[in-house]
Amino acid sequence: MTLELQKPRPIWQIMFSTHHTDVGLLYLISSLTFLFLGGSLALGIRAELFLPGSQIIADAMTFNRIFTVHGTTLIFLFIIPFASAVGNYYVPIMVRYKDMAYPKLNAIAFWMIPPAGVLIWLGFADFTWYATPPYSIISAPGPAADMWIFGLKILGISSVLGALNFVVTILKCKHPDMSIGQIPLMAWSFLSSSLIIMVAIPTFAAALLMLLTDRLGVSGFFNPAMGGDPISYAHLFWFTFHPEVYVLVIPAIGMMYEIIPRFSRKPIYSYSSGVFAFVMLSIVGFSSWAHHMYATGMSFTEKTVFMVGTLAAVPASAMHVFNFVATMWNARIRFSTPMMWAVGGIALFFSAGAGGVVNSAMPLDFTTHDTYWVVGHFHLFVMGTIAFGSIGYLYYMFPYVTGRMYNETLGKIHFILSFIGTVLVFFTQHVLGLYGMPRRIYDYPPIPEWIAMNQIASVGAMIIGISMAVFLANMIHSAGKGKFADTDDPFGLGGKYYYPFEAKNPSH
Amino acid sequence: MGGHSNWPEWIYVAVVIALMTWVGAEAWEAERLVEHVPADAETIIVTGQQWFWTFEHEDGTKEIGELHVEVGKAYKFEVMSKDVNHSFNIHDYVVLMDAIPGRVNTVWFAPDAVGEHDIQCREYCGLIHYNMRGTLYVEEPSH
Amino acid sequence: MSQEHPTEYYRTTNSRVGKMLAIMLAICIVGGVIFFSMWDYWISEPPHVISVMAGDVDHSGPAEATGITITQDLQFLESADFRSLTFNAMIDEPGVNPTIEMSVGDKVVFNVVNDGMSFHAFGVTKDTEGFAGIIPGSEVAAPTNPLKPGESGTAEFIAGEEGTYYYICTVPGHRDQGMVGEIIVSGSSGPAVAADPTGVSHEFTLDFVESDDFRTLAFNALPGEEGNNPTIVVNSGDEVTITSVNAGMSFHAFGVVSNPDDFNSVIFDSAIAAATNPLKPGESGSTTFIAGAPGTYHYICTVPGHALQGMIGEFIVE
Amino acid sequence: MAVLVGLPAVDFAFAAGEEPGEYLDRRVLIWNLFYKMMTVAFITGSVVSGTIIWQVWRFRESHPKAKPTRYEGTDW
Repeated sequence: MTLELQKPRPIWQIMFSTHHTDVGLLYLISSLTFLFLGGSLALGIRAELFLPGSQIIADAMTFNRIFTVHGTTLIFLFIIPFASAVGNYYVPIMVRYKDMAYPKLNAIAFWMIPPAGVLIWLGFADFTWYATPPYSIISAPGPAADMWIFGLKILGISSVLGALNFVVTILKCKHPDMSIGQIPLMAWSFLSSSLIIMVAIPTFAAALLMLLTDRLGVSGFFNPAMGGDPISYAHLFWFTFHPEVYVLVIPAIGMMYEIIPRFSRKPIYSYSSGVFAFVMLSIVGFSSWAHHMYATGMSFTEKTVFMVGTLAAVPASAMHVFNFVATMWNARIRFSTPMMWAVGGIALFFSAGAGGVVNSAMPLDFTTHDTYWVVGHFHLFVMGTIAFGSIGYLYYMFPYVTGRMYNETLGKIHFILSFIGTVLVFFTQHVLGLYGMPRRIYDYPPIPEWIAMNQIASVGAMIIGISMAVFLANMIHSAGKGKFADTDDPFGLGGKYYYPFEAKNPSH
Repeated sequence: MGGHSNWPEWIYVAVVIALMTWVGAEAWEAERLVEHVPADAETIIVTGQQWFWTFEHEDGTKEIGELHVEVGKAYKFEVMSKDVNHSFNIHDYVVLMDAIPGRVNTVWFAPDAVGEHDIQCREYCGLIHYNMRGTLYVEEPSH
Repeated sequence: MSQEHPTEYYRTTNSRVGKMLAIMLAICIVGGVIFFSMWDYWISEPPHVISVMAGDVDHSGPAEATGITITQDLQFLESADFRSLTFNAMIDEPGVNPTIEMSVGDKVVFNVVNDGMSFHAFGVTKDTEGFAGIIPGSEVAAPTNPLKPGESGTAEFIAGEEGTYYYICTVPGHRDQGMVGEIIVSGSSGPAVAADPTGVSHEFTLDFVESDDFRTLAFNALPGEEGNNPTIVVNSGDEVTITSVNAGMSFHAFGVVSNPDDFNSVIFDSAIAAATNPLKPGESGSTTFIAGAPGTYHYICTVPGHALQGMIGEFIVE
Repeated sequence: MAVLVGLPAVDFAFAAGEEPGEYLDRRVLIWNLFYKMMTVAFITGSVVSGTIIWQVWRFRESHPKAKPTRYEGTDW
């Protein structure tokens, strides 16, 4: 029951195939490549901040370009494509259809990513990953900035196409015997996140066009010197990218929903509440965008409204945590690598969420806005929850994809190192933020506390780096030389898998 | 699914919602107090530009990179920017307000002890953002 | 649910993994080569909008001082019903919105008083309507932060080219309510004109220097040190050669200006580089020009804000 | 919706605010709020992560009292 359903064949046949597993494989490879590229940039940043003064990065300009591309790469070129990879592999199988609804569209959506990645990486723009005007308009040097804008434009189109494909596949192509209430929760997660993408991304696409024309000087939407308002960009941007945060996290949760019941040898505690929470998140996610802009002189009323909107998203996320805990209750858990990642992911998800709740209180914005607290907070989400869930799921699907088993010991080492590293880096960064260290600074005054905590964080980052090296070695070696996996039940869990992989939809 | 009833989950959700309400109420009250600018606050016009701060007092005196204030008075900052977004921040006094070109944002504080504090820019503003720093000198009342 | 599985499994092989890795590696290497070989190119162009905006602000063109100074007092007045707003006198009274006659290069000093009951702000513009395009240096207060009743201020305006300018209340709407007056600029008839080239030539070196914290900028030496922002004195008609080295970390550009508040008012085409295309750190440039009409000018760093930070010195033509 | 309608009203009601004779210290106010919230956050955090850790210890496969779940072997 391997997921690569066709015979071994030349690599170009995989590249130009439109079969969902092949496209999924391409997504997987490209997103992992960008994971390592972006991660190495992160190591560079941490090494630079290890001590005040210039360490390994020549000048501030280089540093600014590096953290910009680091953020852009890991969010747009690692997380989102990874979700699409898993979706491509599993969604058609889960809804028991022979392929994605629009295979060619699917391939197109993937093939938009490499050019976009090339644009972003060649350009190496120097405005932050949210290109705030007027900086991005009047002082960001081109052509890097314009290439970045084009790159993101392409990525936006690609993810909208992908989302469309998922929605149609899940809603229209599921097996007639299955009601929408029977598809696995992971399919639900892809459905809701795809819906978010289809609603949110177009706003950002429009904002990007305006940004470009502003840079060219033919319009002045966001350019104060030409009668525009920079804050309106912030609104457009965050209207897209706050929901986008949920787009990132929802598939990761869905993956945990696959892993945890499987390794607990129990069905999920409450399917309905899981579905409810997903839908809830995707709706409430749109009511909280402006909490990124408390400090830009919003009125008290606006702030209050958006704080309420932000807090409203918490119960939904909390229901997921409850679901996981309740599922593991009275279970017989086998702690293979995927399960370890999933459980670690839950713990970090909760702590990140707690930090977020504290941060959503309006007055605390005075202390934490744009400090390392924020950095620590969202990295705890992105690394601690999303990356953990994704990597766990990668281990989980490894035997099905390659037909071989990864090295369990190395996998566990990978998890333990990453967990320690993550806690070291991001919890320290929370405290660092409380000491008032701003984001995106290339150099900082030699304040003892700052130095100490930056060093802890840098060490943690190095630990994560090592673990990732282990991960890479493990993947490469096991993919080629790993011992053959029993592809019916690679983890020896005994239970049967509740969706038949080769199900064909008789109506097609 | 699973035919069993969900009452533990509903209790749990209720608790979460109660917590969130509490957080919201606390925050709302605090924000209301913080945002209330005292009537007799002195105005200081803060102008951010790449990559330094300019302060203009009510009596018209201008300072670059340094700000001298007196203990026991309330000061109202009118923060504005000449080029790109900055964020005016005195972390020791929990003062933070973005400097947005074309806008005037206000924030206030009342220093209560003599001392020196860092003023920094918290919003990414380009090449020398990391060094867009100033110093706040809190002094004894002159009169 | 039915569970039929295929009988034979296809497993990833060494060679396939190897090929895949080789391809990824090749892509990364090729990309990396292109990337690093063109590292500086990618950030070589300032956004196009800069030049658009720079052109936008440049209303009072370069002007060589004629030494003539006109002083004009103006009061903001409001009619009892606040319908008509005027300068100096009620509408249809004598002396309302006085018209100022001047010639290119003359300097007008406005002493503005808000004698009204609402807020006002002052500025000179070339636009025939609206409150935009205010010429730098000519404004008193601003719509965002206007003159309150009883407050006053002064501003200067040096006419660049011939034509009609307008002094207005820059508070939106007030111009339309009558707070607007004309400034008619005729061709330069001032007593002082550029002397014939004297053949004498001077050489000056003005290097851009920055303090370590980038807060103070200066020419040649930081404030307090020897030779900081030297005053340059030349005779009208002399040939002046100025060489500048950017010894700092940020971007700079040089120019002799008639109005130190307006980095666009560069005269004698004395510019080295420009705010839109400045000298990068370490670069240097030089310019040679004929000193024009006598007067006191300033040489500044034409990058916005730098003059304010101390990159400004006197350039006197006798 | 109630929020959108209600808040401006309440906001208006409070807009005057009580005049602080001497200025309130925003540091005290904000940090107090922060510590209050962190206390609650840490309490709930310890409860939840405590539960997870305990589960991980108790329900692991190798635990002496571990027993098969009633779903094992079935098709769920």
